[in-house]
Amino acid sequence: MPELTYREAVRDALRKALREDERVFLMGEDIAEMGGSMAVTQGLLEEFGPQRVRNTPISEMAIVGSGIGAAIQGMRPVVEIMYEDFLTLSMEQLVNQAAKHRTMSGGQVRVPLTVRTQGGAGWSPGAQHAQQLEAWFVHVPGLKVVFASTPEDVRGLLWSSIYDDNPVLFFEHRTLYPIKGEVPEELEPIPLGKARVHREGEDVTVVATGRLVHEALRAAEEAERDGVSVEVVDPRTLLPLDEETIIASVRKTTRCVTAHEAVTRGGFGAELAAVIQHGAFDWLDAPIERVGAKFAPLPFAPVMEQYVVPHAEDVYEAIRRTVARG
Amino acid sequence: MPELTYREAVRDALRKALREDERVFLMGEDIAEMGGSMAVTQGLLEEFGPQRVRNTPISEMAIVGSGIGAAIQGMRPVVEIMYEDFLTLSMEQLVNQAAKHRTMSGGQVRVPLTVRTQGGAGWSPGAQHAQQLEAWFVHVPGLKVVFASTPEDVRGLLWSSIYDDNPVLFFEHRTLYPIKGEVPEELEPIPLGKARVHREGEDVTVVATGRLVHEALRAAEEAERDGVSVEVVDPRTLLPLDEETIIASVRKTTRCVTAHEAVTRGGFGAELAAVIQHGAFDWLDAPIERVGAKFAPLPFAPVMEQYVVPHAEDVYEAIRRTVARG
Amino acid sequence: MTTVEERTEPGGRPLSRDELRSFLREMLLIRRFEEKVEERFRAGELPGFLHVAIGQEAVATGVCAALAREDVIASTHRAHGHAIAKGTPVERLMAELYGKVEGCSRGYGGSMHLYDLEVGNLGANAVVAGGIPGIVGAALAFQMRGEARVAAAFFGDGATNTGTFHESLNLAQLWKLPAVFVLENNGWAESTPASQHLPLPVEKLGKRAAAYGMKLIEADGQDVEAVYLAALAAREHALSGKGPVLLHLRTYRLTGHYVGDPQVYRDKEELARERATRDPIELLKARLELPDDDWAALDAEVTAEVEAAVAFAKAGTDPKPEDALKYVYA
Amino acid sequence: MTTVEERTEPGGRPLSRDELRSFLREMLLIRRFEEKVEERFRAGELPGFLHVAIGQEAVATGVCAALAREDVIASTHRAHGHAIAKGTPVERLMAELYGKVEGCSRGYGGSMHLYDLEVGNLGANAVVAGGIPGIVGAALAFQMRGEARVAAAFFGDGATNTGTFHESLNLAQLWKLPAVFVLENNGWAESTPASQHLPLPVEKLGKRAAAYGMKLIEADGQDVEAVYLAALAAREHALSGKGPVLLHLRTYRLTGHYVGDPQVYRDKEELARERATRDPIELLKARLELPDDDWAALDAEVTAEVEAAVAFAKAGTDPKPEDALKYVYA
Ligand SMILES: Cc1ncc(C[n+]2csc(CCOP(=O)(O)OP(=O)(O)O)c2C)c(N)n1
Ligand SMILES: Cc1ncc(C[n+]2csc(CCOP(=O)(O)OP(=O)(O)O)c2C)c(N)n1
Ligand SMILES: [Mg+2]
Ligand SMILES: [Mg+2]
Repeated sequence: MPELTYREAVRDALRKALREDERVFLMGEDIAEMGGSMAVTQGLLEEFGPQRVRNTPISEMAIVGSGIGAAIQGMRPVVEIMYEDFLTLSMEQLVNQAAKHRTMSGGQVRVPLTVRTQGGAGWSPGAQHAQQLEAWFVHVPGLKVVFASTPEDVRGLLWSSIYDDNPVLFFEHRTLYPIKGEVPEELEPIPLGKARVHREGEDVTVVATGRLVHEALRAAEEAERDGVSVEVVDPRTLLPLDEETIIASVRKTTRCVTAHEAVTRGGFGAELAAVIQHGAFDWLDAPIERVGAKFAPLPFAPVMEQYVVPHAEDVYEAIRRTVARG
Repeated sequence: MPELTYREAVRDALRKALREDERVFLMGEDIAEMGGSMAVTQGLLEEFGPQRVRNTPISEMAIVGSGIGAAIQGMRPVVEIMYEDFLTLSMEQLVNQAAKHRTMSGGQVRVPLTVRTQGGAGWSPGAQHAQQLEAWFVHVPGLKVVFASTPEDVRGLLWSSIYDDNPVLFFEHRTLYPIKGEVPEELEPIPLGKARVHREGEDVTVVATGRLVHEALRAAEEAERDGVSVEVVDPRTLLPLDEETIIASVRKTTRCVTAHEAVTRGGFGAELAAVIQHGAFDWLDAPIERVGAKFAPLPFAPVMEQYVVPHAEDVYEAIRRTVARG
Repeated sequence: MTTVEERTEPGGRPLSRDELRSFLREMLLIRRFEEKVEERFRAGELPGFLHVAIGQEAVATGVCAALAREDVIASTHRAHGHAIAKGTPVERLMAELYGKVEGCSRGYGGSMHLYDLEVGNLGANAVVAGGIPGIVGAALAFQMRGEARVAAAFFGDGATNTGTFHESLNLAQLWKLPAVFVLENNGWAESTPASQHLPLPVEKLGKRAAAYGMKLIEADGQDVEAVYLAALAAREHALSGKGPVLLHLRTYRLTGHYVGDPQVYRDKEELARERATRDPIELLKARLELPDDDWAALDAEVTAEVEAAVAFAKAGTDPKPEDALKYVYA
Repeated sequence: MTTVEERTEPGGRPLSRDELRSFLREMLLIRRFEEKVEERFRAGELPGFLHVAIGQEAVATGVCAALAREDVIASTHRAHGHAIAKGTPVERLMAELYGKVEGCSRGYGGSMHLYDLEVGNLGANAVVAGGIPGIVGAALAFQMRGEARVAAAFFGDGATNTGTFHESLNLAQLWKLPAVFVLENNGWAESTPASQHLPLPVEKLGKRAAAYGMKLIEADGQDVEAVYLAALAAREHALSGKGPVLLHLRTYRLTGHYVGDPQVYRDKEELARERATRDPIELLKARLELPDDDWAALDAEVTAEVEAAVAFAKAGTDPKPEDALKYVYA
């Protein structure tokens, strides 16, 4: 199997869709000549030209909104919001328009729009360039929400998102772009709504997303050395959520830790905890532990950033806490 | 004790603050001559004039943003966003600016801004005029979030919000404006971060917010008739959250239902469930049941609206489900 | 499509008497429809909340007449006229207001979310300016696919204060999209007069086009012929590849902001004066010098159509409660 | 404050040689500061990411010189020059970039969040246009309290495409607030040239003022004297009660968008030409006909100041990790 970086995997899905399907086009700030601020779309302008790889003004409302309009007319736009912090500017179009057109029209309208964005800490960007806001969108009926953590997943899930007939918020993590991983020779679509069990285990389930999948895998190895066997599950699609796989895992292990980089309070881990305590109540041997960022806007200085954002050791300690319970 | 409607109680707090404090002023769409779309600010233009009761253009970003700027300069603005659905347009200013200035400046800046807004279903407004979005803001460090359910609470909490040195999102519920309740003769500030136990009970705790507090109280009476004793707790402030009161209640009753009008998935009930299962794990005799709106944009036709949004009977059934468990 | 040049050829009025009469008929249909809506709402029959556009009928009729069926529109909270003029039968609209399955949005939308994709109505919108960006995207799709269609957004003077408006017009002009931005300037945003929400004099609002270098076309929004010709010119311009148009139409809202609005904020004399002098239906009727019996016949015809719509709506089917979850996802 | 009229009285250049020399000194200080920042970033000493404004120094210096200390500014992601010109000592800025407690934001902000309330810097902002509405609110507070102060927002050509910009200017003009909107037009938004993001020719961007009926003042942003006089006039206008001003300054970014930007998108010849002909420091130096030794002395002076700032910063205190939670709430 060939190896791609996460960045290349995203690009690969985009390129294939652009090649095969005239309805697909890209819009976003600086995605053309520069290839996007994360260099994801590099080379695509050259191959597909400025009609299909479109630089936009700094207009997050209009970028998403015009994507919606084009999608309704049968195109399959993939728009990029440079940092997910700037989704705050697109919320009206995402939440009131994209998510609701279909219901409000009594099923007449489809909005096959994909909104790619990225974020995440780990490089001292300060408070306005590193938020993880995926939880908001899980609260919005009509949207789908994807957060992929590996090259294989990001490629297969992006493809499925582009071909989903609903608006999909597609989250990438900044620090994952350089990571490498094996991918199938030919792109294999990965269905939305299916979790991935990264590692099987017997004692504790860690349900993790994005960067924290990798931290959880590290923590799992550490715990293994203590004789604790950890299962790591990545939902990959946060909405719709593969409750079945997650609950089955926790029923097996009887203990659970949730882990994401976003602030713990009100984060996706809360939804996971609510679902899991409900679905595995009689199986649980310890309260579900949540790992996430501490409750503060991300400070600039590296020591403080490091402190706020969760790492493998935070997951490890949470595992220890669950195991320590009876 | 005098009786006020919820609407009058809000107005009373505003009027008193406007009278006593030059720093206080109001901004929002149609709040002057018309007194706001919910008639909350009626009469205030006449008493305080157009400098302090300001109609604005339809500019939700600039309304919140200029409120932030004025607050930083030492004013205590109370801005109104007509429907909370339109908060989607202010997210950038609320989340990236208001919530973060203080941390980003290393403590130099204070943002004593109050953003009043309202929402809620029950009158067939359709999908874009009835969302309950409070959960989003609970995920944002630097903000405070209040959601009051009674005339007394709304008055005392609004006062405290105006005098809090942080940005406060203040949620009112549309269908509560006409309800009446006793209030102290003189306005008594109610501290942010303190839950209210509306009704004591032994068997189940219902943690409810907004309109659902009243539905929960109705459900509690119904359950009482079945011999089930229900405690109803309203956090009132969602951020910071009075975990102590809530957990103590659930430790006592050993069963818990959360209830809000917002969509269940990703709602504030998820955070409550996560906190409660953690803090009362050894006490819980049944999984926490969540009551909230079904997962759909609100349809217009009354029968469908009714179906989507939760009512007393939904709370009652959730209570029955918890009790049915061993 | 007929071009403006063809329409305004020497030797006569641009529009024939018959054409004008058909405009009058549609405007009157809209008027009677909305009066009926007011009545039924007051009678407690209509759920939700409603905005009528009484006084603004010439805008809906004139603009939509200039559009082709395959052109698309996005409408506002004040949507009935746009929907009728774009071609949705009044019984399907009325059924929607009654929340029936036979409604144009199958009872999911209501007055503020009237959709009819078949006739190119991409939806009314309860968020001010919320539909404008979608129109930019529709126009983009048409341009990319080389289709000779335009996308038109209706919005009010109040909407021009939104960031959404700004970003949309800016992008449309940058990419020279086939879009028409129909500024339905009635001088009010709810209870707020233009003087309190616009930094420009209300009649100068067309200046906003300058910020984008966008073509501006202006007309008296109470003169349906003027509106029609201006819209035709706007459509031509938009299709020519020269870019979108801001079509600025001055009109007036002869009723409250919403049905039931006590209008404490509005000067009664202003209202009386406008009603007496700028009612687009009265103006056209006078201009056509319509004989009384002709007018009466017209009125009876459209009134009957509206009554039939009410009967249709009342006889309609209520959705099943659980249908609420039917269209969340495609 | 000196008025423009006083400044431009007959019989001489508006600014004395000494004044211009002090401008030159500040501009050179900014330049050397940013060059040092680039160097230290490349050396791996500075965390985060950084934008320098090399080539745009005349804007920062000219505008801030025209402001009073009690006036306030909001800055952008390209913030060092604004901060220095508004009066924050370079060592506190450098300490901030090193993430030290001695930094102007105590290490919480970094390059994109430089605050200094004491000198009226309400903060740099990493969200394009994010700081503009706050400036409207500051101006509102000043107006309501009858204080003779102005609030000024810096932003780029790219920022004028945001809804935030539109709503802010609109509101400020509506209420005739004492605000100055400083459009620092360098013709680029990251890698996107004005031709790809503006529907207007880049030099016509001032036309955006027309959408609000706002006073427009324009000047060559590479001529610090012109900037200063224009800013002075803008401040006077804003204070006069006649409303805010859009101050349009044409400038140029002589480096990449961010430090480390390979600039694949920019024509090397354009850059070389601009560097040769429009460097504001070279222009002023030439105009002053500064003797070589005077220049060398000036340069040595500011270079030493910058070196001292680096030393100060490196010797600074790292925050404690748990201090991260210290300022979440007041
Ligand atoms: C973003 C947003 N803000 C506020 C409202 C509430 N609102 C509904 S209509 C309206 C006034 C709209 O004025 P205008 O655009 O001139 O349209 P008109 O009502 O005059 O037809 C307002 C403020 C809304 N629906 N959406
Ligand atoms: C709302 C938002 N969108 C996108 C970005 C990413 N970004 C940072 S700077 C920039 C270009 C800004 O251009 P301009 O306003 O002209 O300022 P300049 O960089 O030229 O000084 C962009 C797109 C951002 N920071 N904020
Ligand atoms: Mg209007
Ligand atoms: Mg620029």
